[in-house]
Amino acid sequence: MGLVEFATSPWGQSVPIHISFFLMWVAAIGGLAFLIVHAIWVQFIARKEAPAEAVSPEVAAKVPEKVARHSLASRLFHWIMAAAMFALLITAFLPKLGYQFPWVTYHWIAGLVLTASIVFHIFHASFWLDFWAIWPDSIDLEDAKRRWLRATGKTAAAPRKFAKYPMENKMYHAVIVLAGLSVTVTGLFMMKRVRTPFFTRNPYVFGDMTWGLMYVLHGLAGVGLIALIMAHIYFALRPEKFAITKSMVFGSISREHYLEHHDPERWAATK
Amino acid sequence: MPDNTMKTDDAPRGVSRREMIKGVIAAGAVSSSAYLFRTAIVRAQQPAAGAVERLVTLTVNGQQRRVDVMKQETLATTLRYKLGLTGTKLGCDRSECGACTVLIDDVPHYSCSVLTHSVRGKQVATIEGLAAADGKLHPVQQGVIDEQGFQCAFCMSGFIMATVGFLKVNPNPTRAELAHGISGNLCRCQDYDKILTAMMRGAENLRKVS
Amino acid sequence: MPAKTSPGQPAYKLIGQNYATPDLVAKVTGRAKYAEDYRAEGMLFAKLLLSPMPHAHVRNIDASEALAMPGVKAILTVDDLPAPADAMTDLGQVIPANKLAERGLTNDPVYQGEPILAVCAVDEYTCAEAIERIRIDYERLPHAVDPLVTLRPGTANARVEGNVWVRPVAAAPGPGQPPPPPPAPAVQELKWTDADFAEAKDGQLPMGKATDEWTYGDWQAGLKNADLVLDETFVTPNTSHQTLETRTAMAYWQNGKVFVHCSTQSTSQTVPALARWLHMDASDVVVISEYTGGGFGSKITSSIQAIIPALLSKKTGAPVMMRVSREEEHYIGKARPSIHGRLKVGFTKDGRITAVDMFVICDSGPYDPQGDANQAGRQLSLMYQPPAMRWRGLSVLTNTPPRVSQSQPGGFQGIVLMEPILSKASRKLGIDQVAIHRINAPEGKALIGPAVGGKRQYVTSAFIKEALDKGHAAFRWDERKAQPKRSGTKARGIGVATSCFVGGSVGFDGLFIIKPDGRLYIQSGIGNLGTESVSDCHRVTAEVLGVPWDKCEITWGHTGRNLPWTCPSGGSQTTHAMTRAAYVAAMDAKDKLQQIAAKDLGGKPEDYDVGGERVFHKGGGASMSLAQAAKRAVELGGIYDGHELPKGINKFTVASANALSGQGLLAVARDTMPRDGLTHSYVAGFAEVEVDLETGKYQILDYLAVADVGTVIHPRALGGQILGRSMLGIGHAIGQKWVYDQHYGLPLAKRFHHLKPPTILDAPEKMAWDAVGIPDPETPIGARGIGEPPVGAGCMAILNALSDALGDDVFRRAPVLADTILASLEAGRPMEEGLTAHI
Amino acid sequence: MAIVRDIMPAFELFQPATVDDALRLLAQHGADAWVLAGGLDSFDWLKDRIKRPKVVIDLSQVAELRGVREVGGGLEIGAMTTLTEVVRHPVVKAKFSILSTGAESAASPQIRNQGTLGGNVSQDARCWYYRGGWKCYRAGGNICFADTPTAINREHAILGADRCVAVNPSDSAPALIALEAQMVIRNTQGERVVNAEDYFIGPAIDIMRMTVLKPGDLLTAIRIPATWAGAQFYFEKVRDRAVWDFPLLNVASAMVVTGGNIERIRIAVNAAAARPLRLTAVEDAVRGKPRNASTGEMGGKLAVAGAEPLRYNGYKIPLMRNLVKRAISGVEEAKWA
Repeated sequence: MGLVEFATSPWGQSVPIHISFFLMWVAAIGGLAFLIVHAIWVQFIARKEAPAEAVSPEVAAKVPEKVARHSLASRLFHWIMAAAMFALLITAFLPKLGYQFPWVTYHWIAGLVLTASIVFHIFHASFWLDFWAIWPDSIDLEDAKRRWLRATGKTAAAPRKFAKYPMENKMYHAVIVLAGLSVTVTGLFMMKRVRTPFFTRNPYVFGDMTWGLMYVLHGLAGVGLIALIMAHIYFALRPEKFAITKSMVFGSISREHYLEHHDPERWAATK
Repeated sequence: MPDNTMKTDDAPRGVSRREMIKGVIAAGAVSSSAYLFRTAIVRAQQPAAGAVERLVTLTVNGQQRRVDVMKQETLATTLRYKLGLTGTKLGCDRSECGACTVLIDDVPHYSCSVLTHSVRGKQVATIEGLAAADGKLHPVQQGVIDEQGFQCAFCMSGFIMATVGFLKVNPNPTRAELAHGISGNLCRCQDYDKILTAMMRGAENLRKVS
Repeated sequence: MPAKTSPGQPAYKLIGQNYATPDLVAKVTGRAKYAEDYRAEGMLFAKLLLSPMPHAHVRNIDASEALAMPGVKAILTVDDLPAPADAMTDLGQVIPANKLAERGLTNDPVYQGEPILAVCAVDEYTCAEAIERIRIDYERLPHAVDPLVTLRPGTANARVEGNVWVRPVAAAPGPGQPPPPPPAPAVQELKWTDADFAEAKDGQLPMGKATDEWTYGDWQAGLKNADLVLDETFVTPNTSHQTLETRTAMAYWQNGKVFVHCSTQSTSQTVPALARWLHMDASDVVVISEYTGGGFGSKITSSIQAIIPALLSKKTGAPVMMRVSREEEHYIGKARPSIHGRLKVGFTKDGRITAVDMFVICDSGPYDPQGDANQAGRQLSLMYQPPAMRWRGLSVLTNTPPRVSQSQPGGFQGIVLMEPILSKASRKLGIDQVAIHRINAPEGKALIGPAVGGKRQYVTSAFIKEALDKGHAAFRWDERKAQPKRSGTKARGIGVATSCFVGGSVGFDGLFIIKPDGRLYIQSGIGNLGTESVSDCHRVTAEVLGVPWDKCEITWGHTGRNLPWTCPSGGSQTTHAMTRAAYVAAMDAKDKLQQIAAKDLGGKPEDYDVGGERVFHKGGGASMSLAQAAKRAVELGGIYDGHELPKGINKFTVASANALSGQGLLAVARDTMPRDGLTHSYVAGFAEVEVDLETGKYQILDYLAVADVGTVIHPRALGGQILGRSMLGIGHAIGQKWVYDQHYGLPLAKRFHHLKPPTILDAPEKMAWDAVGIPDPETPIGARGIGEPPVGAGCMAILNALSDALGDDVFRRAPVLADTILASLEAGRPMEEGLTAHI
Repeated sequence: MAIVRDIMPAFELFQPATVDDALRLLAQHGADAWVLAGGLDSFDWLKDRIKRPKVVIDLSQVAELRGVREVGGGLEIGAMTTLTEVVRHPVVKAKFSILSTGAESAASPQIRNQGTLGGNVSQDARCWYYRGGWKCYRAGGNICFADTPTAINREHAILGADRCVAVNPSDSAPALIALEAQMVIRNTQGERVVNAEDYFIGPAIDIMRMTVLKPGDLLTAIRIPATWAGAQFYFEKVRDRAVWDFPLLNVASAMVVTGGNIERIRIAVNAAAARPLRLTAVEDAVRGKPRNASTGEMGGKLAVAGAEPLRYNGYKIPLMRNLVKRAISGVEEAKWA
C-alpha cells in the first residue's frame, strides 16, 4: 500500500489525490510509541541530574513570589488554537473512522479560527514578546549535548539552567510551526474548493497535479499533528513539566521552580 | 492463409430461411469460440464453489440449445455469436434503443442487458422464431409488409418483438396505447408514424387469425 | 395512406403506386444481414484505443505487454496506414489530398475519443484486456471546443496550424473547359479583437473578420429602405447522426482482392473511396452492404475506419471484424456542425423581404471544412428570395468529433436561422405566418445564391406556394388560428415553416439485362439505407418497358455482382439521378428491341413500339416477346448483348457490363439528358404545440408536411421520408444537442439519454403528409429527391408554433427544452446563455 | 492504463436461490461482492469497466424476493418485484396509485419489465461526470466537477449539496416516502426496518453512498402501511424525453382532505438533491389549511426556501415550486373550445 493515493484525471493521467489514510494510524501508533519509550527512558535508563547548585540568596531575593511566564494574551491564543486544533482533528479523522456527520463546514470554520490565531500569534510574538526566546540558541545545543553525555554516563560539564523555555519546548515549537503552517496554507487554498460565503467555488485555480500535491501535504501535516498533539499532551502531564502546564493556565511559575530550572542570567524574572 | 480456404456466409439472396439459419448457425459456431473470452477461460473464469456452471441449456425459439456461456455474457451476445441468431441487433448495448429486444417467457427484455445465465429454464423467443416453419409470416411481420413499415429496419426486429410481447397483454390496443407499449424502442429513421401504422395493422392481422 | 398519384402526371401502372419492396421479407424475418451479421472462419476481432485528451501528441506507444498476451494477434497504428491520396472526380479532375484530413488512426489526436490504434485478437475480451496494458505517453496540447472562444485574443487553437479554414478562390475556368479542381483548403490562425467582442450587445453574436463572403444586389440600400429591420442571433445545435447501426466493418482478403462488409449509403461510390484510402486499384476492392442501418449523411461512402479491419486482416491473414460500440460511434460516427448565426433582415410593411445581411460561424470540428456555412446562405437565398443579400462566414476548427453533412447540410441551419425572424416579423407587421412565407416564396425558375461567372443560377422549378396553399387548407390553419391561445396553465400556438434543398444530380449510369426467360435483371448500385430508392428508382425501368414488377429481379448491395456507376445516396440526389439513369437505360433497351424487331420482322426500328412484354409493329401484326428478343440479342452479340459498349459510360459500369455480357439483351446508358437549372425540392411544415406554463414542457399536438418533390414514385416510401426527416428536424427542436465540459474539453453527453434522439412518444400525437405532385419539367419522369427538405420544416414549424404560443424572445438557440422555457418565462427574458457552445 | 469501454470484465457469478444463501455470500465476499438485481444500473458500471467487482451475486433466482403480498390493509413488496409487476398490481392501482404512476414513469417498458422496485430505490446517481468515470468525491476523489464555474449542471442539485451536487434519480422513491413506506433490510446479523425517507443518505453523511445499505446488507422488502390507502394522490415527473430519461424533477403527495381542509399530507420530491426530500416544513405549513391555490402557492414557495442554484439548473427552483403547488392544490386544467 503506497503512502499516497492516486487517481486517473479526466485526461487519463495518474495524479495524486491525497495521502493513504492508514498513515493516520501510523502517526497515532508512532506517537504512542514515542511517549512510551520516552517515559521508560526518563524513568529507568537516564541518569538523574544532580540538583544544580543553588543561586546566591541575594539573587534569589530579587525573584518575586510568582514569576510571570505567559501573558493573558499568549494563554488565550494557546487555548483557542488548541480548541481549533482539536476541532480540526476530530472533523478530519472521525469520518475516516466511520463516524459519519456533515464535517466539512465545521472543519473549514475551525481552520479559519486556527489561521487567525496563528496570524495573531506571529504578530504578538514579533512585536510584544521576545521573539527569539522560543528558538533554540547555541547554549541550548551545547547543553543538550552535555545532558546527553551525562545521561548516558559519560562525563561532561554540567549543563546550565534553561532560559525561559526548555530545549524540548523550543524543539517542539519549531516542529509544530512547520506542520501548522503547511496545514493552514494548503487548507486556505482548499477553501476555493468548498462552498463558502466568501467567493465562488473554483477548483480550477490550480491544475490537477498541483492540487494533488497540496492535498498530500495537507494530509501529511494533518496526520503529523496527531503525533505532535499526543506528545504535547504527554509532556504537559509529566510531573517535572506540570508547573509549566499550570503556568499556561495561571500565567506564572513559583519562585522555587524558577530558581531550580531557570537561569536568571538568561531569563530575567518579572512580576 | 491460402485464399481458397476462406469461407464466409456471404450467402446469395433467395436461400430458404432454414438453409440460411443453418448456414448462419454454422458460421455462428465457427465464431462462437472466437467471440467471447476464449483466453478468459484460463485467465479469469476459475469456477468457485457454488458459482454457476458455464455449460447451460437454453430454450430458444422452442429448441433446446446447449451452450458454453461466460459468467459476464449477455443474452444478446449468446444469441448473435453463439447461436447465430443475428436477427437480434445491438444498437447501443446499454438498454437505450431496444434493437436487441427479445421475449423471455413472453415478456419483452433488452437482451443486451440480461445475463445469459439468468434465462436458464426460461423460454427465449427471437425474430427468427416468429414465422412458421413453412415460412408463413407472423401476423405482425405481415403488418410490416402490408404497410411498408420501417426504413433501414435495423430497429425492426426489436420493434416487432416488443409489439408481439405487448399484444399478449393488450391484444386490442388503441394507437396511443400501442405507442406507449412499444415506447422502449428507438427508430433513428424516425419512421414512427409508419411503424405505428404497420404495428396496428399487425395487431389487426393477429386478431383475425386468433 | 392511399396511393398518391399526381394530378399533373400521366396515369402510370407502377409509378405512384404502393408495393412491397423486395428487401422487406428478409428484414421482417431477421434474415437481412448488416455488416455485423456476417461471420467468417477464423474471424478475429479488433478494438480501438481512443485518445483521452481533446488535443495531444503521442510521444511513445508501449504495447509490448499487450502483444505478449496470448490471443493478441496484431496492433495497427497510423504508421501502418497509407498516406492520404488524391481523389479523382468523374470528370477526371484530381482533387489533391487534404493533408489535414482524418486518417482513421492518429498520433496527433485532435478530439477526445479519436482512435489512436487498434488491437486485433482472437476475441474482444482479449482486445480490451490488451488495450488496458498499452502505455501511451501523451504530450497534452491546449484545446478549443467552443468556436467563439477560439476566436478571442490569446486563446488556444484546435490545431497547431491554426483555428480557421481558408479556401483560396478557384481560378475561373477557361472557355469550354471544365472548372479546374478546387485549390486545397488551408488552416490559419485568426483571432478577433476585444473591440469586436465588445461591440456585440447581450446575446448578440460578435462579428469580427470573416474568411469568406459573397453578395448580390444592393443589400445596404435594401436594409436602409426597409420598414422593419430585425437583427437576430440564433445558435443551431451540433447533432450526431446516431444511425442505429454503428459503422461496424468486417474484412478479408481473397486472391489479392479485399472484401469489405461495411455500412454505407452508397454501394458503388464506396469502392473508389476505399480504394483511395487503401491505395489500391478499385478493381481489387469489393464492397458488401446489402442492408445499411441508417446513414443521414454520415455513411455516404462508408467511413474511413472501415480500412482498419481490412489492414488488420492483411496483417494477420485472417478475417477481422471491428465492432463499433455506441460510444465509439459518438466519436467516429460524425455529426452536423453547429452554426452561430446573426442575421439582419429588412422587410416592407407588407412583409416582403428587402435584403438579408447574414453572418455565420460554422463549427467544423477538427477536420475537413464544412460546406454548411455557405450552403446555409445559398438555400436561404432560394427559400426566401431576398432581392439583395450579403453572406459572410467562417469555418472554425474545434477539438470535437469530426463533422460531415447531415440531412439538409447547411440548408437546415439556414432555415433555422431565418425562420424565427420571419415569424417574429409576421407578429410585428401583423401578417399571417403562412402569408408572409408565401409572399417570400420562390416560384418557377427561381434564382439561388450569388452570381457565378457574372450570372446568378436558378432552379429547375418550385411549387412551394402550391404546397403552402394545400397545407393551409388541410391543416385548417385559419380555424386553429381563431382558437384562444391560453387556457388554465397551458398555452397553444401554431407554426408554419418552409424549407428547401438540392433535389437531385445528373450523369449516372443505368444497367440491366432482359434475359431469354423474359425477365428483367436490374443491377442497382444504390445503397439500401431505408429510403427504398434501391428498388423504387427501377420501377421506372419496368414502367417504361411495360414489364410487370414481379418479372423484375434487382441485384444490389454487393459490388462483386456487377453494379453500375451510381450517384452517392445522399443530398436527395438519388430519386432524381437514378430515375433518369433508369429511364435512359430503358430507352436504350427499347431502342435495341426496336432494332432487333426490325431486323427480324422487317421495317424500320421506329415502326415498332414496346409494351405488354412484347415489341410490336405500331400498325399491328408482327411482334415478338421480350424473351425472344433477348434470345436474338445473344445471337446477334455486339451492342445487343453487351459485347460492345457505348462510349461515355463510367469505367466502373464498363467493368460490370463486360462481366454481364452475353446473357441477354443488355441495356446500359449514361444519363446525358439536358437539364435547365439546378434541381431543388421543397417542403412546407405546419405544427400545433401545447406548452405547460408551469413546467416548461410542451407537446406537439399535430404536424403536417406538404412536399413539392415532383412526381411521386412510391407513396409509402415518400411518406416515410417526409415524416421521418421531419422528425429528424423535430429532434433538433425538442432535444438533440452535444454537451461539453469546456475546462477539460471533454464530452459529457455520450449516451442516448444525454443526446436525446426523440422517442416514439415525443413524436407529434398526429402526423400527416401530402405531396403537390407536379412533375419537375426538367427530368423525364419528373421526380425529385426528398431526403433533405423536410428537416428544416419540421424543426421550425415546431419552434415557430412555440413562439406563437409564448411570444418572442423566449429562446435564442435550438434545441428548446423545458428548462429554457421555464427559466425564460420566470425571468421574462431569454435566460439560456445565447452563445456558449455545447451547453 | 489506457481506458477501454463496452466489454464487461470477468467476474465470478453466483445465483443463490434463497435470501439466506445470498446473505451468506454477501457476508463471505464483503466489499468484493456486487449485488445484481435488475442489472440496469449495474451493467453500465460493469460495461464501462469502472466498477470491477470480483464477485457478482445475481438475485434473479431468489423467488422469495419477488411478488406483492397483502398485509393487514397494507402491502409488502419483495425487493425483486419488477416495476411492471408493481405498476399492474390491482391493489397498488386501487389503493396506492401514486406508486404505480411513479413506477410507470420510470425509464421504458422493457426496463420496467426487468428493473426491480428494490433496484429503483437503491440505484446510484446519474451525474454525467460521475458516471463518465471522472474521479470525483462520490468516486473517492477530492473534487466535484459538476460544481465548477465551467460545469454543465442542468440536471444537478438545488438543495442539500455538500461538495457533491449529484441528485437521486429514482421515480418510485418519492411515492414510497409519501406513502410512509418502510424498507426491510437484512444481513447475517438479522433484520432492521427503516423509514423510506431515512433509507437515503446525502453527501454530507456519506459522499460515496446513496442509501444506508452497507456491504453485507440486502434490501429484501418494501412495506406500505394501510395509513394512506385510498388517499388523494398526486404524482408528476418532468423529464426531457417521454421515455428513458431520468427526472429533471418529480413530486409525489398523499393527502387526506376533510371539509375542504387538508387534514393529513405527505409530500416528497426527487432529483432536487442527492436524496429524495420529504418536505416536512411544507407539510406542517399546509396541514389544516383549505386545499386551494393560495395554500398551494404558499407550500410551493416554502418548498424552495434555501435552494441554491448552480450555473445551469436555476429553472429547477420555479419547477419545484410549481410541482409542489400542484401536489397540494392540483393542476388548473385547460379547457379548449
